[in-house]
Amino acid sequence: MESVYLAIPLFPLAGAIIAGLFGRQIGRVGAHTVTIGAVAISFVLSVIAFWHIVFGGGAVYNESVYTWMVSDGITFEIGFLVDRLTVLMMTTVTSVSLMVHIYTIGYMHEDPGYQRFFSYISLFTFAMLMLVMANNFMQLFFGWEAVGVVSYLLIGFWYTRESAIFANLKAFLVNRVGDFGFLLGIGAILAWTGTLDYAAVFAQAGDLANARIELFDGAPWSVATVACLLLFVGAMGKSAQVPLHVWLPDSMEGPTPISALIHAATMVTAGIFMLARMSPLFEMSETALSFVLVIGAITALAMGLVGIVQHDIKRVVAYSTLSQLGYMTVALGASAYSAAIFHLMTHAFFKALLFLGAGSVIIAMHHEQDMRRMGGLRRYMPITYITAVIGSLALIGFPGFSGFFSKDAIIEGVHYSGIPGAGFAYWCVLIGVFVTALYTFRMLFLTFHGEPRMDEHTREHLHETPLVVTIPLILLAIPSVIIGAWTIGPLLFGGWFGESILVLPEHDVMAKLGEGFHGWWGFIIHGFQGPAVYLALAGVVVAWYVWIRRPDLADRAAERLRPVHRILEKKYGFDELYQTVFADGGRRLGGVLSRVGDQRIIDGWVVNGAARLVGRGAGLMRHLQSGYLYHYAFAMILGVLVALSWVVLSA
Amino acid sequence: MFADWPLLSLSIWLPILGGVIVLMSGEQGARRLALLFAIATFAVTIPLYTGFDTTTQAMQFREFLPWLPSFNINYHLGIDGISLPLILLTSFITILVVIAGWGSIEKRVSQYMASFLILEGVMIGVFAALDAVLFYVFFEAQLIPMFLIIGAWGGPNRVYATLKFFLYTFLGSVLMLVALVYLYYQSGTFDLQELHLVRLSMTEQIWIFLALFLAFAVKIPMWPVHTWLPDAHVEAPTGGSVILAAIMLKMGGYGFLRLSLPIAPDAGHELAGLMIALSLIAVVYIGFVALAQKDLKKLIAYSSISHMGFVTLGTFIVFLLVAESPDAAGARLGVEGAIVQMVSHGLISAALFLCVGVLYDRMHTRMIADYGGVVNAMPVFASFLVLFALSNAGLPGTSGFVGEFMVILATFHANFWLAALAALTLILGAAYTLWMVKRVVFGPVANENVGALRDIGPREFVVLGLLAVTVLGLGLWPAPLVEVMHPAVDKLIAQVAQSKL
Amino acid sequence: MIPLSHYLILGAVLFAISMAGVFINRKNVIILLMSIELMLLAVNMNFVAFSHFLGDLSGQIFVFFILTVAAAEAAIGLAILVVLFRNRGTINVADLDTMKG
Amino acid sequence: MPVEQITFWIFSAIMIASALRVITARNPVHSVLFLVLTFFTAAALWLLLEAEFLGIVLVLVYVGAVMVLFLFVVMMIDVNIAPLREGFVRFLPLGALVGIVMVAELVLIVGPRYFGSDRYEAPPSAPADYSNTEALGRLLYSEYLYQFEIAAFILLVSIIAAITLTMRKRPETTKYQTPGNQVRADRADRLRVVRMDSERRERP
Repeated sequence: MESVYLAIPLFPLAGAIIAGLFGRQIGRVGAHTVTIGAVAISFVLSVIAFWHIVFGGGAVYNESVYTWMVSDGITFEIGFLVDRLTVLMMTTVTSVSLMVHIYTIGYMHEDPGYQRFFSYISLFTFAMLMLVMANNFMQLFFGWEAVGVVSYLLIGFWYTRESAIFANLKAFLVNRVGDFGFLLGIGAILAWTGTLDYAAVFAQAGDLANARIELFDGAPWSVATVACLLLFVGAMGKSAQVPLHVWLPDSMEGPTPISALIHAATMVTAGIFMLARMSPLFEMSETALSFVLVIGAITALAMGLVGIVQHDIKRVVAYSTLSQLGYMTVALGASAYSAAIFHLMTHAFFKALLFLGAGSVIIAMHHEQDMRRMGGLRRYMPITYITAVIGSLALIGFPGFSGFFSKDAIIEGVHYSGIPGAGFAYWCVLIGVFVTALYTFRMLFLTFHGEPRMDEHTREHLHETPLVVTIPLILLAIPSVIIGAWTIGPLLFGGWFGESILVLPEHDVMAKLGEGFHGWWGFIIHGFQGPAVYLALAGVVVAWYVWIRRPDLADRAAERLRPVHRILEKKYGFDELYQTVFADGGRRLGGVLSRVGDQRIIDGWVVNGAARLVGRGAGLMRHLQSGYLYHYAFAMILGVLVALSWVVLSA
Repeated sequence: MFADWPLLSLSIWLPILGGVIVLMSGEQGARRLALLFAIATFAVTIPLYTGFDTTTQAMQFREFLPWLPSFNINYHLGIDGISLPLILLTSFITILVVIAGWGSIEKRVSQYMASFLILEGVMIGVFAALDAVLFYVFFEAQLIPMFLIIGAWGGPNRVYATLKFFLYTFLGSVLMLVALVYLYYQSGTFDLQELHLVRLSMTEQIWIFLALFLAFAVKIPMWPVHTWLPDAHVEAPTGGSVILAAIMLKMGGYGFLRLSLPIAPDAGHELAGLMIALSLIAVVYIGFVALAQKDLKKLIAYSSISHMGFVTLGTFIVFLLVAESPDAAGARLGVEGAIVQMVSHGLISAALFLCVGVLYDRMHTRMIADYGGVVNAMPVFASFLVLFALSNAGLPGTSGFVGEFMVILATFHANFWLAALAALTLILGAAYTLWMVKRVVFGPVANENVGALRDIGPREFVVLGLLAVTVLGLGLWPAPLVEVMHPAVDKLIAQVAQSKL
Repeated sequence: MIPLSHYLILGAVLFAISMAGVFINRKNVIILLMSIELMLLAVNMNFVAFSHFLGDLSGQIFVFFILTVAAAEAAIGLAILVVLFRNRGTINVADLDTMKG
Repeated sequence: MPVEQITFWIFSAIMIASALRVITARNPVHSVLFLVLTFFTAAALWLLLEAEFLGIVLVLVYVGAVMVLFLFVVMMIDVNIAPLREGFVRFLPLGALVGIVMVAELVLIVGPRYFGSDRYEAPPSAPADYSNTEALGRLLYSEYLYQFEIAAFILLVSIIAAITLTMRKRPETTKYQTPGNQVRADRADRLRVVRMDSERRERP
């Protein structure tokens, strides 16, 4: 199997290199053939690996590929850890990636950067696979940054757009803030365990929990807590949790396939995956789990609320992604790792579906993204409409659809959790369900229902998008419906993840949940006994009433709730705050340091000051250099006399 | 087969001889001849790596000839794992500089090429010298060609820059001479390895340490003696900037490792706090300053200072680590990280300066504001620039990451807050580099000059391509570089841990 | 017998006189040159005295060389003087200030 | 008082007195003459120290050549003495003071305390057949040969330098020989072979 595992990331890499370096030679068809072929092979191999591990009873694979370097007795390796968690991620990543590759043929077919685009997304697939397959922290960080860079390149794909290159810089820098924490977390782990290998680190997790570090005088903290919090900062960056979420909405400046692939289905879930992977560490620190839980809950609710007031169709989906990532984070905080991964997987499918659906709409509307100029599209684009409805139902957690199972599991899990902050988080996620339904159906109604609001020219040319676009939609719609019901039993309650995720008994909410679990049908029935389903339905009804039945009501409500609306429209002011404090502040601080520190003090006073001092001294000395020989002779004689006197007197 | 050749002498004197020949041969064919000699020198340095024995702590490829026997000064050469990578870097970069100067230098080509060849020999001499006087001579001698390069082929304000450069570095190195002479009177030898064993009192060590420190801190350069570097870079021709950033700065770091640490370890312990503080100021303060630069070369120069802060941090964090635990966990990581950082910064800063050179050749301006949307006209060049910018920001998979990663990990062993400050470079480095990329490379075409740019030619492609391959190669597999250092670094750590009082 | 110190004191006195000569005849180059000759003589005196008392002929060899150099110096000094006088019509040191900044 | 001592005292007295006159004489010609006198006494003192060769050389070569050169130059240059004496009186006290201090300090060092006869025994007189000249010669032509050569070279250089310094270009009308050209001349410059018919041809 080793060569199979090796081949899975290398095929997309090879595809990326060929399409990137020889794009001009092989042409458009060549580029997409090569990359799609590579990703398809990679997908097939992932499925084989999945089969091998899950059904074939294959052993967990944990080997190094090559030694990156050895220093100070620490071996830094590039290696693969393939267990159930990994194969699940691999399959998700490669399948979504394959869909996006195919979809791209249609979406980008007019773009001059066609080959470049294929190269980038293949490269991304490689980086993401390296991330999920890592068996050590260094490689994880490698993949972590690599996906960040590809994301940077892809957000700025249309590099002549000012907004795109602003967004990609912002995304990279905000991610770097997260990586800052992540790297320090790795440092903490290395400093206390002396290794970066997952297995070796996890074996010492108990020692980490007992070890103490004094960050502030007189306040010893558990090393496990510190390390976990630092690692979580990294996850906050990549998975866009408050307050490091600001980059994700802006990243929608990139082409839509990217929004689907990277900013919904795969890269942003890297943080979730990482936390699940680190479960043996996080379990050691209730403080860290609490923190994760609270941050996740805030993100889930607050970002959902912002989604209600957005007009750009992609931004609505983006805020929805933020909110859903919050749900996953909440699950992690509640130690429901399997539920988080489950939601990650279902979300990957239905959110990719929604993004690609939005992309399909955008293609049809000739790259118009504002929902205020859409409406009534269902007549023109039936396939897109139906798939979008499926995606929406999955997103809001309509019973039976995949999102229902995962989201309900999370809500129930939080309900059972006893760690500090769980109560707050429970209310947040419950209200979040209502909010989700509200913004999702607002989007659906504004786009596909009601009166067409676009101009004549656009409407005449409206038609369903080509097959390369719709086929991925259909292919993604299928799992969006069924995958939840199909996999909930084994994934959540079957102990499916086995060794790869560790949950301490006192945190094990899934086990409590599992006591009442009797198959997926029973779970649906059980769902009707809780408030979540009704909240979701309420959200749909309200959305229908406000945006279909009484369209004037939306504006009235906005008017009435002016301050709230403004806060939401301003996205709580994070962007402005960061822009003023960090971006402008940093630049201004740099300017001051450069002008005052370097130019005035160091160069002005010290360097040139020294030169001036020498100059002035020389000016004084100059008078001694009269040019008269006898003055010099006199000086010489005096010198001799002084030297002589010194000899005589000291003798 | 090369084992008994005097490889070190060859790699020092071959380029110097080549320089003289190029100088005499006149303008015709100077470029070809210079390239020939640069490649020959590189070829001579390769057996140093292939024949290097990684199992011994002793100096290798030693050559010993009496020079001034009455003062016990010898022509003593030898290398270990600390100097080997820097020698290879020197001979490699020189080739690129010669190729890069191929088209852009039009006046006094033979003198230009000769300066670089002679400079190469002298710089290799610095890294290979095992005698303090020989070291000093080479250390000073490299100022002359550099002085000429900036002074003769530099920009409009070159006189100010050269003077500042010369005086700054000279001030430092004169103090180093004083320290070396004092050591000679204490020990009767100038042999570096014997000087490592000299017992010194704390006061002596502190003075010697400070004298050496000033010499190397100016060279590296550390805050607050860094202001010569941006000026020198701005005025220097592209090749001068490349050599300055890629190799000359490394002499400071090399000097710390070769002289300061082993000779005055106790003073190092005493002053480690100050040194680390200065290093972190370099990383953070200079990071902010770089953010405010409007001139491409200044920006890269400040970025160099910030990156070299990691070299000094990795070097001096050793003292904290050695004091903390008996096995000095992390100390090797710090020193090796510092060396890797030196090599990697040599490649990356060279690449960035070459990129600026490519732009300057076409537009004759270094102001960021004059550019914008370069990618539209020069896609191939833009890919290179983005790659090098990302590696400058410490992207994993490129060499820029390795050194920073190692140093930050080592620093964490010592103290969390120090590591946190150092890790700020992740954010600051990305901010100033990628903001520059955004303003220069991306965006719509800013003006018709940018629109009329032509993409890089085959020669520039070869230069940048070679650098890109090396940067990626070291990032993906640094083991070949790191493994030669182990014995030397082990020995260094032992020397640092051993008190000389 | 005359002790060594007598000769040395004699040399010292001679040296001091010549130095005072440089001092008080600060404007006359010829006297300056003569004072220098005197100074050298004082030095030679010491050499010869030491050579005698230490029984080492090297001292006298040195005197021999000093005489050679002094002769050369005198020749060139006087040549310069002549040229100077020819060109500027003076040998007043105070007038020789072309190099003054 | 033995003869030696008397000789020493007398000659040193003369020497000091004449040295003083060298620097104080109003007329440079007098100065030179007093300098000559100083050298003579010095030579005498050297004879007393059994440095016969040097004593004689001093008189023959130094006084005979160098001092005469001085005299020659002084007499050749017709200088106005008055401005050169300017400040003489003003600087006399200072000069005297410096001189006296210096003498005092030097005496402290080289005086009898360190170099008295109790410390440095006078060597026994040389035997009658001892030749200072020969001994010096042996040393000079063996051990100090290189230095001797160098000294000779220095003299040569100084000769050339003195000549080049003082040589003057005459007006255009003066004719010079250029030895270089003379030596470099070859046959072609001097002799032109003209081929011509030996016989006149018959007119047609």
